[in-house]
Amino acid sequence: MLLIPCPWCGPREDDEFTFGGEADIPRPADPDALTDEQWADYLFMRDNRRGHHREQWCHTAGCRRWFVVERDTVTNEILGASTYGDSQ
Amino acid sequence: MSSPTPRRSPLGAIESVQHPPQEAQLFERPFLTQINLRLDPADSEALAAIQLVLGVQLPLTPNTTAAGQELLAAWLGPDEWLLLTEHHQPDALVTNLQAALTGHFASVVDTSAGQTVIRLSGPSALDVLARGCALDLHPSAFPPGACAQTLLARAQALLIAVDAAPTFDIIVRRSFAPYVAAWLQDSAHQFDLHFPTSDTA
Amino acid sequence: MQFYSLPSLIRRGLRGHRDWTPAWRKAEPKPSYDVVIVGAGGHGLATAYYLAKLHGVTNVAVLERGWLGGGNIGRNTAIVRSNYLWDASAHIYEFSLKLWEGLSQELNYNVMFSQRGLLNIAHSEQEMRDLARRVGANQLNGIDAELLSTDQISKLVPVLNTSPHTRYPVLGGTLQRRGGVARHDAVAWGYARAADALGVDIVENCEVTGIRTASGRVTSLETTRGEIRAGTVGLVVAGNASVLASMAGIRLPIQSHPLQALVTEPLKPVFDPVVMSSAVHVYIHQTDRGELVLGAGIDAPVSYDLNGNFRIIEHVLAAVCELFPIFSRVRMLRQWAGTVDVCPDASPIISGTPIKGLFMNCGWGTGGFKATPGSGWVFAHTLAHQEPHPLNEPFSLDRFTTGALIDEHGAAAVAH
Amino acid sequence: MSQPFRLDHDGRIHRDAPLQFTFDGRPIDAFRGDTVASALLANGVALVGRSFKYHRPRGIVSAGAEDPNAFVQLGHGARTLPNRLATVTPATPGLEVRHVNAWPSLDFDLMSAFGLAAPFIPAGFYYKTLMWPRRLWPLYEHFLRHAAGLGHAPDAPDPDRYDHVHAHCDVLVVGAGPAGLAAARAAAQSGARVIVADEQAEFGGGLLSTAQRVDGLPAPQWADAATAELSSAPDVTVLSNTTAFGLYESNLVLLAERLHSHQPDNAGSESGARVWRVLPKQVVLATGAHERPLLFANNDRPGVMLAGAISTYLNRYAVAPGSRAVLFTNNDSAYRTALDLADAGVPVAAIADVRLESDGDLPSQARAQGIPIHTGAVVVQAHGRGRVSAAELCSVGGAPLGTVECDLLGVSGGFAPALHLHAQAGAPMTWNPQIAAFAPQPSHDIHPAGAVTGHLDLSSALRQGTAAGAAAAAAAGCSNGHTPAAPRAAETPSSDLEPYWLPPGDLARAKPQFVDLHEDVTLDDLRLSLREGFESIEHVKRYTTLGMGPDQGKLANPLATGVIAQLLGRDPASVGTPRHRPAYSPVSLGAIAGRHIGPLADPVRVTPMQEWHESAGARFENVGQWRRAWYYPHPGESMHEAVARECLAVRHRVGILDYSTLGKIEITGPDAGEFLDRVYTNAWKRLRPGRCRYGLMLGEDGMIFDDGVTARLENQRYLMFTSTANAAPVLAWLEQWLQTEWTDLRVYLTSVSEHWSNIALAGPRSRQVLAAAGTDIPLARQDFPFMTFRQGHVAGVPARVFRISFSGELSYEINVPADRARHVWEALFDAGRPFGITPYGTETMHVLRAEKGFIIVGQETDGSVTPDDVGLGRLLSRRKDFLGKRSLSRPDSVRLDRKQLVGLLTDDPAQVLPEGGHIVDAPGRRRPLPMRGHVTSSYFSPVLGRSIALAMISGGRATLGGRLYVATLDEDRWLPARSCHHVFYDPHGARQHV
Repeated sequence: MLLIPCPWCGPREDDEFTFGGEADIPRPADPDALTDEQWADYLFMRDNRRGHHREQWCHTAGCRRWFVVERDTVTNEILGASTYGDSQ
Repeated sequence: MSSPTPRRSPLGAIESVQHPPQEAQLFERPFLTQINLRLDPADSEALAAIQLVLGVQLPLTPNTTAAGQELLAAWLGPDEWLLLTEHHQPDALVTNLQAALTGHFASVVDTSAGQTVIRLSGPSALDVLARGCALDLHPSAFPPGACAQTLLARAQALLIAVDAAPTFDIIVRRSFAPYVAAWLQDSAHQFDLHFPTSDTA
Repeated sequence: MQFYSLPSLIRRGLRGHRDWTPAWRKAEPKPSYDVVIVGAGGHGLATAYYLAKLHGVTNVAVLERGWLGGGNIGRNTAIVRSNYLWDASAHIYEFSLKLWEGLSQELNYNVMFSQRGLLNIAHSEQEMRDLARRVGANQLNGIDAELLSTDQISKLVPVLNTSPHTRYPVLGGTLQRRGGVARHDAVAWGYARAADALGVDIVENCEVTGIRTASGRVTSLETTRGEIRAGTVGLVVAGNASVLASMAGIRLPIQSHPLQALVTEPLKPVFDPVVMSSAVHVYIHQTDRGELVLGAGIDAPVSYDLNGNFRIIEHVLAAVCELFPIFSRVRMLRQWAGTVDVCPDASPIISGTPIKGLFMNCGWGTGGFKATPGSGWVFAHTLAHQEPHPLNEPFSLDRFTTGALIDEHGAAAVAH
Repeated sequence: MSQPFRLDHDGRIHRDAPLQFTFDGRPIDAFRGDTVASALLANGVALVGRSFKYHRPRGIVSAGAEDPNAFVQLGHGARTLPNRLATVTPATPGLEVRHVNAWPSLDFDLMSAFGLAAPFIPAGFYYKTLMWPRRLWPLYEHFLRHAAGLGHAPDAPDPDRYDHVHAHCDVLVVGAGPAGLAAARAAAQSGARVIVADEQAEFGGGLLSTAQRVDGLPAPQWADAATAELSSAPDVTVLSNTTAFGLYESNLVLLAERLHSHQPDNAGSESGARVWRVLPKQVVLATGAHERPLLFANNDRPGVMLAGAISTYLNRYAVAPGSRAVLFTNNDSAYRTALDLADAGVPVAAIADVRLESDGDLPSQARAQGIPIHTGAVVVQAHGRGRVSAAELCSVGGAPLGTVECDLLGVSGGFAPALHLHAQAGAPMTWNPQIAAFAPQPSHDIHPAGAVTGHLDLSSALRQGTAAGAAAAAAAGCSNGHTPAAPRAAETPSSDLEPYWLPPGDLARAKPQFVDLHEDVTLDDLRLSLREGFESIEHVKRYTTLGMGPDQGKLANPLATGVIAQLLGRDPASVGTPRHRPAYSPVSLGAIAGRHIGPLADPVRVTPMQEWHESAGARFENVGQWRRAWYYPHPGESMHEAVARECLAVRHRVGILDYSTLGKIEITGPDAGEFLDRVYTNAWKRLRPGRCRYGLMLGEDGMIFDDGVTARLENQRYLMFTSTANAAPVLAWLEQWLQTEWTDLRVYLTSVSEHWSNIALAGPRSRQVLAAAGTDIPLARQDFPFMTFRQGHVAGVPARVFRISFSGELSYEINVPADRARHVWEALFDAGRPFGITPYGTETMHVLRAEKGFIIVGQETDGSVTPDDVGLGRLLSRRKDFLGKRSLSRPDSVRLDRKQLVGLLTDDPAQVLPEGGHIVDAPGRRRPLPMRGHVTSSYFSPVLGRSIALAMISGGRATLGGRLYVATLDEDRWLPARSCHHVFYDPHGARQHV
């Protein structure tokens, strides 16, 4: 069981949250300009890192905010959390 | 404005029919006005306008409530609040708020019929909730005035710590209310708490 | 290779079992091989075996970071079936099932493949439609499949609660009689022993730390036991596919998640078939030792952690107590997790890569164990011929570019 | 004579409360405070079970949860408890205890023939045989299965109730022995919120089994006083009978509390167990240590016990587990047992001590009492069959020292820390050569204390516990300046343990020496495993089944590490131990499931009209968590008849449908139109207020994700309808784009799904019914045209009325606040009576929409279907980007042979095609047979008087009118049909525009 540190509500049990996959995958500004390979890379390819991982979570059963968590995917240690406001 | 049509709560209460006594430790508080309010907390002008209408400053600290004479505002998110009152009709409150927010990026939505409030109080309230709520509701961690959206068993709920009895208001979506009520009844039964039987349904 | 049989067991038993030899050699890595397979799990060992047996390629090493069979082959719930929806999946899993049916004799190692039947149950009208669709497709693909009524299910598994008054009543189901379970560790050991006997080097405690390439071709592997050259490399590392691929600069459409399972204390036999319910994310069977083995849904977040989230266990056991009320007083003995590599379409990748000579067999999600023989067979073909066998052609990495996905989410009992 | 082995004084049993239970039908006298095991021993019952594989006779080994032998079945019927340990089961009046795994009886077990075959069925024998002939494997397996297993599952649903509680505290103390009690006191005195749990019925652990003193009091009395102090402290929760069975990340600790009714005879009560999910800030692990057994031939005979267990039975239960004892040890602790035995009047015939010298305090005392001590000596074999009758001694060099008669053989191979919880979470442990065992390393939030650290002395346990409790409280931020003082006990100087793993030389090799008693894993099995190359500890475990029994190898694994190390000539630290897995002790599935079963298994969501539907006789279907009215049969009507009646009523008159479950999202803000443009495939900005439009939402993979109508309520306010199943996923999806990607868009989303109920009125007379129910909305066609919405009142209730249609008929979807929806529903129904209004359910809704060729997401689509595939390519805007657009130009998305939505008409109009049925061009028995597609929806259409079906067929639109065959589950029966356009009824939509 992970305690996810919601930047607003504080640490809560993970069943209050929805996992949103890897962070930092911006949607291409002009998808039509991409090759099929480039589009596939955006759509499907993931770093899926062992270790330090930046990922999206939404506090679904709480404040409904999406935010970024940094976590070690081997130990599940939470290394930090930031709001989209912070990181931009 | 009173409605010609009696309203029905999800747990069987019918408006204008005599409710069970409210000194019970577990009962529904039906037909409260509940307004969902969205606005940018950085918009100080909008905040001020709201305060004028509500007589209460919107709480900006997460997971807290602000209580006024006639109305309680609960923090739901950094730009979202629930307004809870039994002193204003929904339509009128929505109209007043919308008027006050003209020109601002904001949203005022009536959700009164979509959710209901269940009140649980007394010395065993913590034990009852602990059976399905993962939050630390000990008064040192969740004092009166605190609120939290969380899971209660398998339903989402907004918990508000009302007083040190302790008393909690549990706000749940309408379609989940029968489940939550059944769950509360089940958890509370070992403390001999029951929903007051009502002949109104 | 010492031949295993009842007479040999008795003969050696009379001598105190002192003259058994190791099931496989503890090989030292040579500097160079024709083919190196990374990962001594079921799929990797099967690949090595079929390379040697069917393609005459015996200058082969299988490199293993830890102990042989310590990955998902040692952690799964041992279910074997082939009742997949889409043609491509149906064909490869059915091919695999046919190999299972003769595997103990093929390997001279009893993998205890037990075709006790596999029952999928449905709890909604839409699920019934989906199951009917799957049964129909299975039958036209030559795979045994039956649609069962609730009454038939009740007769087959009397301890299953088929009352109409449960929260999600059982509305019907499908049965694949040829499905079942096998002794998962024995599969790894059996393939290892048979591959070793054909000359394959199995190198344990040898972790790959780098993949070297030159002008678009793989040339060698860096390992904790030195550099090993090979013109052909097959990566078969469930739970680490992205990590190994990244050593060659390749990104994969894979996310890794914990998948949990548990066993109960042993009981005298209670029910025979494997029972799966995708709506409540449960699969359960009783082992030959008498334990109930239960599998759960995957943990949502990406993680390589091997403990798993206890909440999933709580959910799965609530569902089990609903389905099998008499198991409520039976106790959970042991709970564990493995790492599953999941593709967006819940189908595997058995494919070449942009780097010549480098091949991948990965992304099996929750479906890897049952595919072990077939996967090894087609991957051996792929490595030997440097091009896919028709059975694995649809499972190319390229499909994520073209969009020709093979969406088997409905077929896995696990919600991805 | 009753209880011949009961001592006549002391012990913590309640001699004033005698009771009787049965063991295999035989009455057993006991006292309150006894365990089943202590009572059996008091009555001289040595044989309690048969081993798992060889069915060898087995007795009680320990006095706790680590016992490998004492598995019994309790009670019968629905309340039976299989595989419970006699050593931890309290003796209660009338309890029914039976052996497991022997047939026909425990004393005469025919299955012990397996023991005779033992030389031929070593570890892993089944991998090497039972392969031929192949067809006989099911028979072999049947035999294996029936020989295996232990107890029997109950035969009826569990009548007990299992409770779950979430708990939080500053310090959780696991174990209430000396270290745990000291820790809990220290933490509580520092002002911390404390939970302290112990698996036994009484707090005190080892304090209850010792004659030592603490703070001047006899140890048990001190334990009682400390427990009382904790129980009365305000912020301390004291949990006895509570096993911590798992420690997970985030320091989640799971406790299983056995309630008084854990017994199978608790007919009067209802609670079985309570699982505590504790999230402590800090954890003190005072879990103690398990005494390690020793290897010698026939070391599994009843009467061979752990030395510490003998002391426990003597001191705590006032039971002498034998009448003449031999002790075999490699450390000082067995000498305490020798003294305890001597005190109780049980002669100790010999102590064999592996060490060449034993000069600690306790050995000196034993020597002073005249107990014969053989140093440098070992026991190499136990004699006797149903019970040990003698111990054969020899020197560590292998020289025979003779045979000593005894009926009790106490062994102590040292103590292995019970570090299971610590290790479960993957926390580090290190090999401690001093105790020849692995010991836990402390971490910032886990504090081991007492015997689990390898320090066995009482005084150090009390000191460590106090320090750990105070440190944990401080780390949790609780400090009131109070420095708790450690309770005092006499120090007992002891000499070091001498590791002893294998008997010297090849002694007694022919007889089995058991490493794992439960799994019947012998020393020879370990040798065989290593010989065959299974050297990794995990390989040994899997090949031999070492540690895989219900005792989880608590005794076997620490022994095996040393044995394997010695056999391989390696350092035990490098051999390691099998990974520790939860649960520490088994926990019943029902306890873990808690209350999420039966009526509380999952929320049942209902609409405000639920009671009306019930009273109208509706049948319901589950749609996710929703319970929806499926159809409303009249008495005697079949489903088919009821649906036909409902369909015709809508087509010819008027029907009323509860459509409240649809998702509804208010989308507000200046950029709402732009937002819709991005998430829907079609264009939205120009939609005028008051108008509605159908939209398709795709995933970024280009596949249909959801569909529905969205209305522009006001200039900057839209209302989006989603499908029932996708209400939550769509909202989450929209929020994700808004919050993470399009943060510049000024849009707020608010779910109003539950505030607004949706009542659909459909059919040619729906306008008249709406008018009759009373509305201030002008209803004339030109005032309120198709695909518009109006706000007003219906039956006196504020309403939003949408002229949209999922049936193809003139239709109004009337949204009213849910708290008045029942009233409006009834008003409409009453007003509709003269017009023949008919309530209809989801089945009729499906038939009506299929007649119109409308898709249902999840039925026609399955995540692999594009808009063009279902004939909705016209909704794909070319002028703007939208989510998923780029995927639609990938090679596979533009294949000409993609599956496309078509209609199917069977040759036989009465034949309704099977849904899910597959479609081929030419039937045959060849397998595999190429498939063109499958039937997605299939119904009998009452208005058309024939069957209709929708299907997804490869290249379907290009081959309309073609002959196709639909497979049935009978391989010789094929249903011929022709494909057609997928709109069967009113193809130009005239009826909905009236």
